[in-house]
Amino acid sequence: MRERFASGFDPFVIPFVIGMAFVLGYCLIAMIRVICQLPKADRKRFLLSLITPKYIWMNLRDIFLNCLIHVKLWKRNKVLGYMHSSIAFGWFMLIVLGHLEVMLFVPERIHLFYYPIFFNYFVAETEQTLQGALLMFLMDFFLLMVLSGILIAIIKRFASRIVGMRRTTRLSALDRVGLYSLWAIFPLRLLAESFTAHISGGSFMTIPANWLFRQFLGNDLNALPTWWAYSIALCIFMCVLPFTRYMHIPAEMLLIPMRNAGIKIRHPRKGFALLEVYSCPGCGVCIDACPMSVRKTNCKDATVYLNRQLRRGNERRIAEISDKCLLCGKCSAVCQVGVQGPELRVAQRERRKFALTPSYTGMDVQPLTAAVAGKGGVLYFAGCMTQLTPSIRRATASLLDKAGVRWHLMDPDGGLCCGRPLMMAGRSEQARELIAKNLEIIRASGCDTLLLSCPICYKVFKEEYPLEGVRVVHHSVFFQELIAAGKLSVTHEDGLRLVWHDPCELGRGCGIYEQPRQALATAGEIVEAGMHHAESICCGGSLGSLTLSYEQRQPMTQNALDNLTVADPDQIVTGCPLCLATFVRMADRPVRDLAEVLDEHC
Amino acid sequence: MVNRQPIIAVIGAGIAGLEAASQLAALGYKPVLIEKAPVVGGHVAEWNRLFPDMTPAEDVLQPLLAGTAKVRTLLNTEISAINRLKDEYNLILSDGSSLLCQAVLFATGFHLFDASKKEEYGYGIYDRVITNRDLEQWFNSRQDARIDKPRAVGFVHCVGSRDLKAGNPQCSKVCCITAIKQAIEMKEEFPDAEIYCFYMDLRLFGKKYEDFYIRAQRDYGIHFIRGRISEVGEAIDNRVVVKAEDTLSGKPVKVTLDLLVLMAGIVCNPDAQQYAREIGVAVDEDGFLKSRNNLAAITDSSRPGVFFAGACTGAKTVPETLAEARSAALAIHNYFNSRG
Amino acid sequence: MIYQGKQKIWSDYQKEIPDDHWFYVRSCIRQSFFPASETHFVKIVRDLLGKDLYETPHHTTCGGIAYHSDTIPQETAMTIVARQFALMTEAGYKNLVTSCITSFGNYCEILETWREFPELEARIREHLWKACRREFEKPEYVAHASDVIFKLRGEIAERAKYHLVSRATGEPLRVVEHIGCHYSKMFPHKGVGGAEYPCVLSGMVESWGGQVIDYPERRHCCGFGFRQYLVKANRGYSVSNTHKKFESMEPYHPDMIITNCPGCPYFLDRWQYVIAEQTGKTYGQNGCGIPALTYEELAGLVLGYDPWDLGLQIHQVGPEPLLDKIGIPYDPNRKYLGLNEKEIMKPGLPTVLKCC
Amino acid sequence: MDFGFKLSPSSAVNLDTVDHRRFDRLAQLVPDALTCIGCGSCSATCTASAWTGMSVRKVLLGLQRGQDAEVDKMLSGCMLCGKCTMVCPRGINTRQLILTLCRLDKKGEMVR
Repeated sequence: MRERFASGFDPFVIPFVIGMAFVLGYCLIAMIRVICQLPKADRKRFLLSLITPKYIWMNLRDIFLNCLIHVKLWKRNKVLGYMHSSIAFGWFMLIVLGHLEVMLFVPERIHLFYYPIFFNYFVAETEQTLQGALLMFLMDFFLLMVLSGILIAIIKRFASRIVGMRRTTRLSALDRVGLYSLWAIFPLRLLAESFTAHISGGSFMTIPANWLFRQFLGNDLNALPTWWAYSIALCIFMCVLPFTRYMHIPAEMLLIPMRNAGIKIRHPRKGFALLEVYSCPGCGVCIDACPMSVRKTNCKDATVYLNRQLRRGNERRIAEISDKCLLCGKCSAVCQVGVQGPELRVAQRERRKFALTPSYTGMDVQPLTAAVAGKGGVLYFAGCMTQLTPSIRRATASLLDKAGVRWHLMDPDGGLCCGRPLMMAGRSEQARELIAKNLEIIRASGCDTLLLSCPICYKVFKEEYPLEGVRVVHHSVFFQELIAAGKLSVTHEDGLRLVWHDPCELGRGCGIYEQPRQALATAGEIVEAGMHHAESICCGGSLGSLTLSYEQRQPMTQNALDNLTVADPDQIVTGCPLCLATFVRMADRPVRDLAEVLDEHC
Repeated sequence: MVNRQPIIAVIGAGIAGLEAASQLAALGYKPVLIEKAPVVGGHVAEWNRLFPDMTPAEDVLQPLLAGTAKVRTLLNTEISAINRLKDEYNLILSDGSSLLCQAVLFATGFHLFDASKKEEYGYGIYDRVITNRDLEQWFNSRQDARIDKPRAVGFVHCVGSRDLKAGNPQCSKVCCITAIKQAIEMKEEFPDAEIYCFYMDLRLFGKKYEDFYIRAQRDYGIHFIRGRISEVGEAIDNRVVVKAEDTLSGKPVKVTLDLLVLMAGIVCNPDAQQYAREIGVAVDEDGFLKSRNNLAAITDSSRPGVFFAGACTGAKTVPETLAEARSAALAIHNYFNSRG
Repeated sequence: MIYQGKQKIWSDYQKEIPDDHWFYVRSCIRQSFFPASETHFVKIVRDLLGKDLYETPHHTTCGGIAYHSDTIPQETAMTIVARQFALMTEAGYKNLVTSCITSFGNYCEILETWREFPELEARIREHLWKACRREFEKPEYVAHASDVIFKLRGEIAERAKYHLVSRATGEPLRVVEHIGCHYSKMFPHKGVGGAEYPCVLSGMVESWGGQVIDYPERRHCCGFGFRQYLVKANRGYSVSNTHKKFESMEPYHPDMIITNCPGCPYFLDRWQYVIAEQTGKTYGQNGCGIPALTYEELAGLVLGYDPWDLGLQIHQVGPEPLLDKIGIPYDPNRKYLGLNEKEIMKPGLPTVLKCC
Repeated sequence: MDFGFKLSPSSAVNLDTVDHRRFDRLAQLVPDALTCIGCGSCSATCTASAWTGMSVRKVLLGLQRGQDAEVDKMLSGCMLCGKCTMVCPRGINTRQLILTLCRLDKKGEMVR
């Protein structure tokens, strides 16, 4: 290999250099800004994590798996997975190999950061070596890989159904510029490298292409303009990148270490929230996943659009999208970069100004406290919703008695709200007051276990109540354990087909998927819904949404029911009174709580 | 059978009489419509539009008029006396003639309660107090000095209905929905007006009535106040001051209105009671004519050959009245058939 | 307002009032507060118009106040009333005329109760016999004294020296008529003109040249309300009621108020002072109040009796502006002279309400 | 002068003078608020009512009757648990209604 130009420079690299300098500068400033916006404690925690070996390893692994290989996407959709990883990983490898070539053949040029990109223009092949041929081969191989990805991307854009997506995002004008320039980069690179392959050498793609071109072009006049075009395409892409969804590429590389460090959204628009917004690749997976998008309604209210509106600062739409969401968490579950749609929305809700702020400090909960004081054992908090579904409370009580558990009901005549609905509405400060009141009662009871039959309550008691020494448990888990310990003997009913509906707050909210199924399997045969576990569909009754009307929710409920009944179960079983009450209104078959089913077979 | 074509006296040419006469004529009988007023159509002819679809009253009447075009109709005719003969009835008419018929159908309808009897509401005393009928006539004629760009309008439900002291403990059935209809019409006419409905109970039992009510609430913003107006006074500017208890908040309410519409209820036509007594047909405790059986034979009287149709047996809606008129025609047909 | 409409209603509530031969029972309250009114009723009816009016010193309270204040049961009130009837029967009269509206209401209520429950009447007869060995016949007619004046309003108008007309403008005076609640609200047919638009007082006013004004709170209670006044803790409600009436009649600028109940003239008069003290507001012209008179006082004025003989000086609100308006002469120096021409002492003057 | 008693304010609601701007604005933002039939299901099922006297029915009525202080007191006792939404026969989104009301000032303006 020898250099063709003593200067090591040609004007066509200027666009690339400008683009690269701009994007690097922009990202650096944005990164500093995000880090500065973090609360002090979070910032310290994050910076410490960057020098902790455990986190360094985690970060590298996650960045490699998520940003380059797109493991999550592979699991979800092989075609999309291939498309993303071929482009990302292929491009990454082109850059790495480019640097390798520079280091091997012209190490004195390694400081010119454009050199590895345009290596084939600047060098001429003097002799063929095995080492050179291998690198050439790899370069062509990865270029082919990227090109195959681009091809899929083009097909996806015009016919998203082929790649398994029902709906995809509508692109903004700049997104289109970014997209087309991205599409252009690699074909142009192929052309440019092909035009110079007889000088710089090439491999299985560039050499035949070079031969082909020379057959009818006959000269090298096309080579320089093509390198210019390649450089300009790169420049355009990098210059628009910060203003397009492609910002997710650099943003995600910061998001991963921050998330690994345990940073959470503390401000609706700054710091981690801002980073999440920029990390959104705008892929639109959340649109299909969103339970509100049934019958093509509310498609513009998916998390991808929230992120877009947050970037644009459209307050009216931000408020609308934030308030409408059911907070079921499915968008987070399917999101490739892990944007927390619900948390982002709740943060927006928390920002609201109110003319009137509730206060519960004046309530005298003495009667509730007195009723359970010093009772110990298991304290069962049935919760507000269960009052509308008394069968749950009755079945739970019956099972507890059958298992010989020493238990007491915390709210026989109705207690206080757990505070979770307030938190969902963005009024967590007020929720703290309720939490304090409930804590008073629980502490006074001296219980060792707090049993909940409502996942809404369960989540808040588990996460927000400082209940050291008290085990907070959902009844599905508690009963599963009682069955496993032989304290409850459930008779299996052959031929009884049961489908388990994972309530949002229990499944995605608290990660409880298996225990209810195990418990249920003792009573009948479990069949699965069309989508289940983390992908289960919200019943539509969620308290998360502040604005959806009953009429708007009905098709969502119907959709969730259709999903649950694909395997034609005899009964739909769930573990949430709200899901139960919502489904019962529209279901064509019995909807039961887990406790009811178990109690019937006990 | 004495006569191949029995004559049936149909007393009253409101919608019940017209429909029954038209059905009887189609069945091959000779109905004779006897109407006190100079025109046929009864109350419906005085009405402008009908609930719940805002159908013009005209649209209900037209087919009935067409169906009875060939029926002998005696207008401006009152019945001086009715005699019961063996199997036949002899009607002495106000013009001195008499009519011998083989069956009598009471389609005498109802009287609108005289709202001035509820003295505390000041109908006939205060300038701005009118009745549902007055308002309906205004919809037809647009001429009523009392209705002058009102900014606040009140409707009082149950005027002379469900009111022991007013002599009519029964529900008049149609007033709630009529009040809602008229309230909507007034709101359409005067969009800036505040409209209040003072009700005791809202009885919206019929098809589409509840939808109508929701529309009145949501689309027209009509205020429904559960409480009966206790008294009406007149302010210095001739507007009326009404007082009621808002029973849902347990507080007295007071409001000044430009127009107060009294939803006068339905009472039995006193003429019907008179005729019934003459031929020994029973009158019920509620003042309406007494059917042989309130469930299975609502159109039959206690006497053979005497039948009822429509509001003479109690408050009825238009579709109920029409259905009953057809049913009465069939009952008469069966009556003659069974006599061979 | 459609006047014909009112006349139609009045025609439905014609009350039969006998011409002559009355057994008169006085009112506890009026004897104390407006003794001259009752005196002048007797003077006008018996002395001036020559009717037969009999009264006996043996009659007592009818028990109405105690009954309405929930301090005696109705049977006790009935027995007291039965004794009055016995006095009437003993005197040979059949027509009862009461000075008090509450008595009138009480008598009517008891007679109606006996009509519905004859066994109760029998028991009361027994009680009366046990108590004082008396027997009675029920009156044929029960009338209120204002019914009698209403009946005689034409004769009074014929003898009238003054009319309810402003001397300065010739316009009829604007008069608020206030009917006592117990007059016809319980039994509309027992009152002249019914309960909603009674004409017993408006008939007098119109006959004597005045104009009745119809204001929104016309039917409202004067504010006495028995327990509302008698229990001091409730007195705020009493004065608030009166205040509501004055607020409602204010835009009509009434020249005077006439009433037919013992409590009403008292509260419509005295509370004007209290309202003025509490709110600083007066309802008459030039900081004065609106004179609130009894119908006998009004009849007396029309007939030319001396205002001080009629007892107008014992009203809180000074009658002088009204007298001046009609043109009735009066001697200011005699205002506080008793019947024996001795000073009966001048009252202290209120701070807000102007009382001449 | 102290008489030992005072003119007591009238308990009557004068609809001529009631300020219903807040209700009108609410009706604009949540039109279903107009369709309440006062059945009381919301209050009967309310978790907070026993502790704070909250009642959606009374809030809606109070707004139309000028009982601002009572309305505010009730609203500040709402725990947003959503049971009222579940039971409302007219399908009124009561939580949205309450949250919207909490954002309106006395004049019916949205606080910013």
